[in-house]
Order: sequence, then C-alpha cells, then structure tokens
Amino acid sequence: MKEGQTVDTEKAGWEPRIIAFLCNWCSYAGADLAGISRLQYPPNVRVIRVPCSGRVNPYFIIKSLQHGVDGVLVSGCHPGDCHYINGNLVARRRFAIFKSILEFMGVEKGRVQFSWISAAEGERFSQVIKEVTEEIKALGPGKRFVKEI
Amino acid sequence: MNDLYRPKPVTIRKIVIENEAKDIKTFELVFLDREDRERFKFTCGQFAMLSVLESGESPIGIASSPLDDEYLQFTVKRYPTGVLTTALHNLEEGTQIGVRGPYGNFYPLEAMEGKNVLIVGGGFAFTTLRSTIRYLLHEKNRSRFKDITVLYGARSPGELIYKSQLKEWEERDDISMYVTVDKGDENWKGRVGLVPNVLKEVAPSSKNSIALVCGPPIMLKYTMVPLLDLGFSPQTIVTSLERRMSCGIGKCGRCNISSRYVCKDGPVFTYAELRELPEGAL
Amino acid sequence: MKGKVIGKEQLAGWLDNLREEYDVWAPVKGNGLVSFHPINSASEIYFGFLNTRKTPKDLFFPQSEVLFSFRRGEMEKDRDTLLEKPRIIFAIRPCDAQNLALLDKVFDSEDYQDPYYVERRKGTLLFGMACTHPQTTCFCTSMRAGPFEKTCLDLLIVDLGNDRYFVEAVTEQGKDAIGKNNLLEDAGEKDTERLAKTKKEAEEKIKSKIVIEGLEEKLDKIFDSSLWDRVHQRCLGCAICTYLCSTCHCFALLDEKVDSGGQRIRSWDSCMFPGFTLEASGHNPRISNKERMRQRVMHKFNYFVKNFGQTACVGCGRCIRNCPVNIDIREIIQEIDNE
Amino acid sequence: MQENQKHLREAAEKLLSDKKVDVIIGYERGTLPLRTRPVFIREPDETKKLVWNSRCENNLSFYLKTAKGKVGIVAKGCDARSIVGLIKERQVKREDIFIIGVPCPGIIDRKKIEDTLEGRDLQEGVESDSQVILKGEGFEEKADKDKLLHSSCTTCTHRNPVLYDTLIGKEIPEPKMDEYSDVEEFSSKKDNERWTYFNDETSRCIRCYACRNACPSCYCPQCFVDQSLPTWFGRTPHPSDTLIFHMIRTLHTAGRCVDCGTCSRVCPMNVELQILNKKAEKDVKELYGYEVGTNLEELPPMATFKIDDPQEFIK
Repeated sequence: MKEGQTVDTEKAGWEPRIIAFLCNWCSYAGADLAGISRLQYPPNVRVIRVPCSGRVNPYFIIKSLQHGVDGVLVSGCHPGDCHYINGNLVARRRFAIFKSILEFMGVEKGRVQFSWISAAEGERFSQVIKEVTEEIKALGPGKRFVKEI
Repeated sequence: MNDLYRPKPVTIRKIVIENEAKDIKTFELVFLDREDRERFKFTCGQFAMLSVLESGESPIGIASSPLDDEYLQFTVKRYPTGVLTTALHNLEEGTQIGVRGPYGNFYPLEAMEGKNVLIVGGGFAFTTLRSTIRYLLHEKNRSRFKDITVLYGARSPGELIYKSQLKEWEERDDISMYVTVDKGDENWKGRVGLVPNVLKEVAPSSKNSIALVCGPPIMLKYTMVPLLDLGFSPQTIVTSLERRMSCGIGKCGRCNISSRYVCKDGPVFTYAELRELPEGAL
Repeated sequence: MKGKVIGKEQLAGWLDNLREEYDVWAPVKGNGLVSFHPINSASEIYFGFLNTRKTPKDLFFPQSEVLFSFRRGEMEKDRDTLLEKPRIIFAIRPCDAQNLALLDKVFDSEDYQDPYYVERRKGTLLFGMACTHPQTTCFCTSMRAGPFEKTCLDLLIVDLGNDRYFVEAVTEQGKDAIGKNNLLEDAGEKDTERLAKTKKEAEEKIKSKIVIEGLEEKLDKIFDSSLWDRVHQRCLGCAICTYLCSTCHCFALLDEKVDSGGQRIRSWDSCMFPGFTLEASGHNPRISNKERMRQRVMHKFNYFVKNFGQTACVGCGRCIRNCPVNIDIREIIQEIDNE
Repeated sequence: MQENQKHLREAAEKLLSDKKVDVIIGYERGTLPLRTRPVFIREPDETKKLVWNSRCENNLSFYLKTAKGKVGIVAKGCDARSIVGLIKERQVKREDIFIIGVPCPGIIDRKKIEDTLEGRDLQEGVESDSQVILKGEGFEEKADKDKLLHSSCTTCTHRNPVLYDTLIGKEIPEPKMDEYSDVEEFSSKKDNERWTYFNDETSRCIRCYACRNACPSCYCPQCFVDQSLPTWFGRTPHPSDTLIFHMIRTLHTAGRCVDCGTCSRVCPMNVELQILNKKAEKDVKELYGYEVGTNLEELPPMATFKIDDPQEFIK
C-alpha cells in the first residue's frame, strides 16, 4: 500500500493475516476444544504450536511483522498452570517490556496481543480470536517493520 | 551488464551420499546451457562458487576431472552453521542451482609430466585430488606420468569418500593405492594408521617426484615431516588451502594469508611458498 | 592548462547550468553530519565543512547494493544501467578523490573488472574542492599527496579566500564542463599568485606526519611481534575505522529474502568483525581483535603495497577522529617504526 | 578534579607496588584535543599517565570481560553500575576486581563540542572547573561545561559509584530530578511521530556495531545479527533491519542497561536512541521496582518473576 492511502479505501476485500503462537499444553488444546465443539471463529489465524509461551522469542514476533503479517497473538497457560511450572511467568515480563517498547516505537496498540487460554476454554479461545481479528481488521494492514525488497 | 557475480544455472543430476554420517554428499551438476559448460574451462585444483538462491554461495573445490566434460561434480560437507552447505544438502535431484567460476590456480600438471606423482589426502579434503587422479588415469594422459602413488586416509571406514572409485583404482595395476583409517571397525580389513605414519611405512621415492597433499591442517602439518625426510624438497610438495571467501576473484578481501589471496593466488601453494608466509597467518 | 576563475555568487549559476546534463552531488548538512547528496539547487550546498563524516566512496561502492533479484527460485533480468544520468560530484576533497585511484586497482584490475564500480566510476565527473583548512588529523602530505592533489579529479576548485574560486581543469571532460558557459573567466596574475599562496599555506598547516618509506619492509619483519598485543588492547572491535575509511573496500555477498522474493546483495564487511573470516567449519584464522587489527594495518601498509605498489591510505584521518577509544594510526605507525 | 586525579594516581601506584592488582584500567590523555582514552597500566611508575576529567567518556567495564588476572578499574557512577551488572551476570568475579570509584559530575559530549565549533577544527582545548576553552585557527572560545554534558549525564542520579573498594575524593551530591520527563514527553507524541523519529535516526545507521561492541552489557559470544542458522534478521542497512537491530538490542539490555550513554557517544553517525533505552529502564523500574546496577543481591528483572506481576496487557 502506498503512503497516504487511507485504511478505508483499501479495506474492501482485505482480510488480515494473523499468526498465533499457542502453547502446546493449554492454548493449543483450547483451540482443539473449540474445534471439537464446532465453535465458529474467523479463519484469519495461522497457528504455530510452541512448547510453552516462554518459548516465544520476541524475534519470532518481529520477524513475523517484518515478513508482512498483520497481527500476532501469543497465548499460553494461565499463571500457575504452566506445564513447565513458570515458563509463562518469565515470558510475561518479557512480553510486558516487549509490548511497551513496540508501542513506544510507534507500532499500533493491538498489532501484537497476548492472552491466557486454558485447555478447557474452547469458548474463550474462539472469543479471543474473534476479538483479535476484529481489532486487527480495524487497524488495517500492518506496515511497521515490514521489509519490502 | 556483464556480471561477474551472476551464477550460471545448473541442474543437480545426481546426489551421492559419501559417508556414514551422511554429512558429505557429491553433487553432479549439468549446465542448462551447454555453452556455459564450454566456457567453464578448468584444471585440476580449481574451485567454483556454488550458489543456492536465498542461501548464498560457497567456494567448493571441483571434484570431477576436466575431461568429464558433460558434468561437474562437487563434494560438499554440511556444517551445522553453514547456510549454503545445509541448503545444498536439503536439495533433491533435479533442482536448479547456480555455479560461477572456475576460480583459483591449479596443480602443476605440466611440471608433473614425466615424473612420479605422490598423492596424499585426508578426510573430505580429497576432492580436488580425486579430480587430479581421474585426470592422470585418463587413457589420454596416463602415459605422460610415471608411477602414481595414492595414500588416502580418513578417521573411520565410514568416513572414506568415493568408495566405489577407490575400489576401482585399487583394482588397476597402473596406480598404487594405500587406503588407511585412523580407527577400524569389525568389517574393516584394510590398513589402520594415521596418514603420516603410513607414509613413513610406504616410503615412496622422492626421486623425480612431486607430492600433492591435501587434508585437515593438523594432518598437513604432520605429513610435511616424513615428506621432507623422504627427500621431497619444499618446492616439490604441493598443497591446497581453504579460507572463507565471498567473491572468489580477489576483491572482497577476506581470504588473504599475508599478501596472497587464497582465491586468486591460490588455493594451490607449494610448501616452499607456505614456508615463506608468517606462521601466525596460516 | 590555464586556470579560470569564477565569482562565488556565480557558482550557483554554473552548477545549475551543469545540472541540465548531470546529476550534481554535493555536500549537504543534516543531523550534525555533512554528507554528499544529489542537489536540486546550489543553495543546498554546505560549504563550511572540513570533510564529510562518511567518505564519498559509497557513491561508487555503496554500503549495500543489489546484484540481482530472484522470485520463486528464478533470477530476474539484469538491470541495463545503474546511473540514469552522468554525475558530477562537486566539492569532493582531494584525499577522497585520490582514494579512487586505489579502489580502481582493486575493482578495475586487469583480471576481473567489477561492473558496478566501473560503471559508476566512468559515469562520474569529480570536481575537487581543495582543502584550505586541513584538520589536525590530516596527514595526506605523508601519503604522497596533499590538500591540492589532483589525482582522479576532473576539476580542481580552490577557494581563494576572497570573493572568487580558482578553477583548474585537469581532464578534457573537466575542460568541457568549464566551457559549458561563460560564467568562468581567465585567471589573472593576481589570482595565480593568490592560488600559490593559498596552496603553500594549506600545506604548511598539515603538521601531522607519518613515515611510510621503509614501512612495508618493517612490517614484513614484525608479523609475530608483541607490538600487536599492545596496540589492540583498547580496541572495541567495531567497524568504525573500516566503514569510515576511504580505502577500505572489503565486502560480503549475501542473500536476503522475505516472502515475496529475495536479492543477492553486496554489502560492506569489515576485517574487524570476527565473522569476517569465520568458516562454516567453525575454524577462524583471525581469532581475536589482535589478529584483526594486525590485518587492518598490514593490509593498508604492506599487503596492498605488495600487490598494487601503493599504500592503501590517503591520510584523511577519519579513523583517528572517529575511533571511540582514540586508537590513532599515526601512533601505531610510529610504534612500528620504533620496533 | 585536579585534586582527584592526583589521588587517583597515588592510589593506583600503591595498588600496583603492593601487587594487589596486576593491571589498572583507567584513562590517559588521548592524541586529540580534549580526548582521553582507555589505558592499561602494569607498572607503578606508569601511573602518572592516568587522568581523570570530564572527558573520560568510555565505560571501562567493557574491558573486564577479557581482562586477565586481578584487575584494578577506574569506575564512574555508571561504570560501577555496569560492573554490578557484570558481577551479577557472572561475567566477572567480584574478587578478581578492585574498583577505584570516582564520583563523576558528568561527562562532556564531544558531539556537542563539535556542534559548538560549527565545522571549525579544534586544535587545543583546556578544561577548567566550569568551562572549557576551545582553540583553533583564528578562534578561541569559552563554553560552559554544563551545556556540553552528555544527555545521559544530565539525568544521572548515580554520580557516585554504588560499589567500590576505594573512593577517590568525596562523594558529590546526587541531584533530585524527574529522570524520565523526556520519556513522558516523547510518549505523549503521536504513534506516527514516534515511528518517524526512530526511522529517521536508524536510517543513518551504517551497521558498524560500535554501539553494541562498546556496550558493557552486550557480551554474547555471538550476536543475534551474526547468527547464520537461523539468520534472524538481515545484515544490510535496510531500514527495517537496522530498526530491528536497535530494537532488539534495547530488549536484550532491558533491565541491564544503566544508561551510561556509551552507545550514543561512540556512534559515528549521530544516531540517537537513548530515549528507547530509557523507556525500557523506566518500565523495569515502574513495573518491577528494579533499579539497574544498584545492588548485588537482587536477581536481574528479566531473569525472574513474581506471581502477581502486572498483566493488564494480557487478554
């Protein structure tokens, strides 16, 4: 998209591409449950399964943005439920700083999101995906950090 | 724009896994454009830049003989942090890649004429020596050289490369083959011993001889001693070096040893030349 | 060749005239840095500079340039041309221009001619601005050149310190550029006298000296000297000295890719980086800052001399001024001399 | 300061003659006007080379990583905080170093001197208590030191070393100020403006990695930008890649950066990203109550957690 073009004019027909890093033990199982329960949610999300939200290096997120995805969601177990005891708690600090720096640099709030979803929360999973997709849709295509060559 | 840095397209016709660890493979490449092969005039000892789009380039010694005019062969070891070597190893037969070259100097084939030739190789650094042996043994060439002695060693039987070729050569009577391993296994019936030691045992004559030596730095270092003891002069010991390279044509500035560029002034150096260089530079 | 003069207020007119045929690049100030940019009007030029922070070598050998692009495993067609219009680099300093003679030896050598460099070089006229205010870190006079050096220049322009510039054509192309209009007039006797005086004063201002006579031979002997242990100690291992150097020309070829495609890129590289010589096997022939700094010094003052008969340094002093830990090449040369 | 320099030399000489240390890392006079540079002193009689003034701009803790034997090190407030970090991260052993602390009223930014000179060449400089005299061809000017201080120094609240074995001179008063007012101000700008600022700054980056190499906290044996498999981010000065390089560096040093300002001082292209590091410092302080490099006991904030850490940003 050219600079200066408004989001509205190009929104027609545009669908965001979103990458979701889901932890194997909770959020991925939550996504499974949503599937088994035949819950509807937008198809914009591509799932990458990781062992733990603590495995998600900020590189993954930045590289996704650089390659032109419109949004990233990272989801793990609720605090206290981590399969690796405290992987998500260490990750939580990392993500807090990461998100703050990202937004400080001028990346739109909502471009990169985080959630806790347990294996039992199929309903919640579909709800979160709906919300995230809607929010990223409203932001328009991702442009910050995108590398065009 | 006549671009030096643009690789010529080739197809991988055949891939041979050379060793037990499966991290050494030989790639047989055929130029898409026959004219490119004709322009690719090379001599034993030279190298080329192999190129996989998205993964960059690497300098690899040419393992086929200049007289194998239909194809080119390159034997490549995969390293865990080597981008190009890993990419190459993940490719399948039929894939298109790129080649540019040939680059560098070559073994002194003319000077070797009418002489005995001793070839000493270690591990996977046997590639350009293999090219040379194939060249020397070619029916058009064999009579131009006197005795040919080949000593080739690897860490274990599984790490010996070009196995079928070695067998073929062993069956010939116009070449003396000595294949050795550092450590044998239950199936190994051949020689066991480090290359420098076997060299002492075999003790080929240095009279009217030239020695071509290629191998890991440590082997090179310890092979020089028996060679000199046998009476080879530093001028008659020829070796080939390796360095990281980017351009292959003496411009990018990284492969130099002292003022000599391995890509342009090498990779082939005589031991006499190497001795002139400061030891810390090697 | 007889000199010309041009009034300072006429200069803009002359350059605007030339812009019809050429892209004119000149020093422009921004963010506290002076660097060469294409200009749309002579008013953009910043004259109050000693020298630019970065060398104009990147106008011939850019820090990063695309060799070719590829999409889905297919190489794309070659570009026909790199320069849309011939260029003039206005007010390049003599040391930076002289440097191109050294880069020519590398990129336009007898065996392999680098097409990118050569095309840019052939399509560019160099209008040098003599250095009437050399800096304390300048030592060009030690490098067989000087603040009025004409090597590689098409024109040498000298600020006479009054209201006019002296303009001397060095090449035929430079002569043509002068002849393009009638703003330049023949220099008078007074101008010539003033020129000689300005030149003498400028040369006298250069107090820094290094001795390069016999340096190559000395370096031959001290490869394994403990000197290198001493001089590298404070080095941080960054690439400022090499990236801001006029003559450093090492590069890497690398592939960049994103979803939509990729490019093979040539990018500056530095012998001060550990990865420069790191082989895929993990072996690194230059294992620490010591070996790397030795390489840098040796390359400039020994290897380059052996290969091309000249020292790969023009004495611009950038490495001295910009080193974060004040490593001073003049001092290193002095120490080598003392060995 | 003159007085302190004398004390410093005496202390250093004693340490070396008593064989308490093998080497002293300090500052000596540089080869350029108003410049100092790191020096390694091994003999007692060489200690007269040591200087201490407002131009001691390098963060010497950088050299601890590779130093051998018992090392004496001259440390300003920020250097001492870096040393605390390095000890905590087990890059150096406390018992291997002897810290010669020097209270620091602030360091002069040579880029500000350059701006003052407006293209004129500095041939000589003299520093007094509150001013520097700048001399060159046809000029001699005075400039107030206060106006020349590096931006990190103007908001420094740890002028006195937090950790030392001997302190040179007396402690100086720590200023009371709102250290993060510039961060607040910057935050109040629009997304676009902030984005443009960072793009403009990093667009000048030439990837010489001086910022990384000079940083005491950047000691990874292989930096993420140098890794080959996987190659995380491009190595050319492509705008997206340079921006990411600097951003990730900020993330890696979050909770470890002491805002010594070395990265911005060494930059040859005047890339100014202090605000980004300060933002990370502020976040760490506000979210986890952690002040970098002030004590040896507390775990680095990014290596630990509390069960009730703030998590409003998580759905």
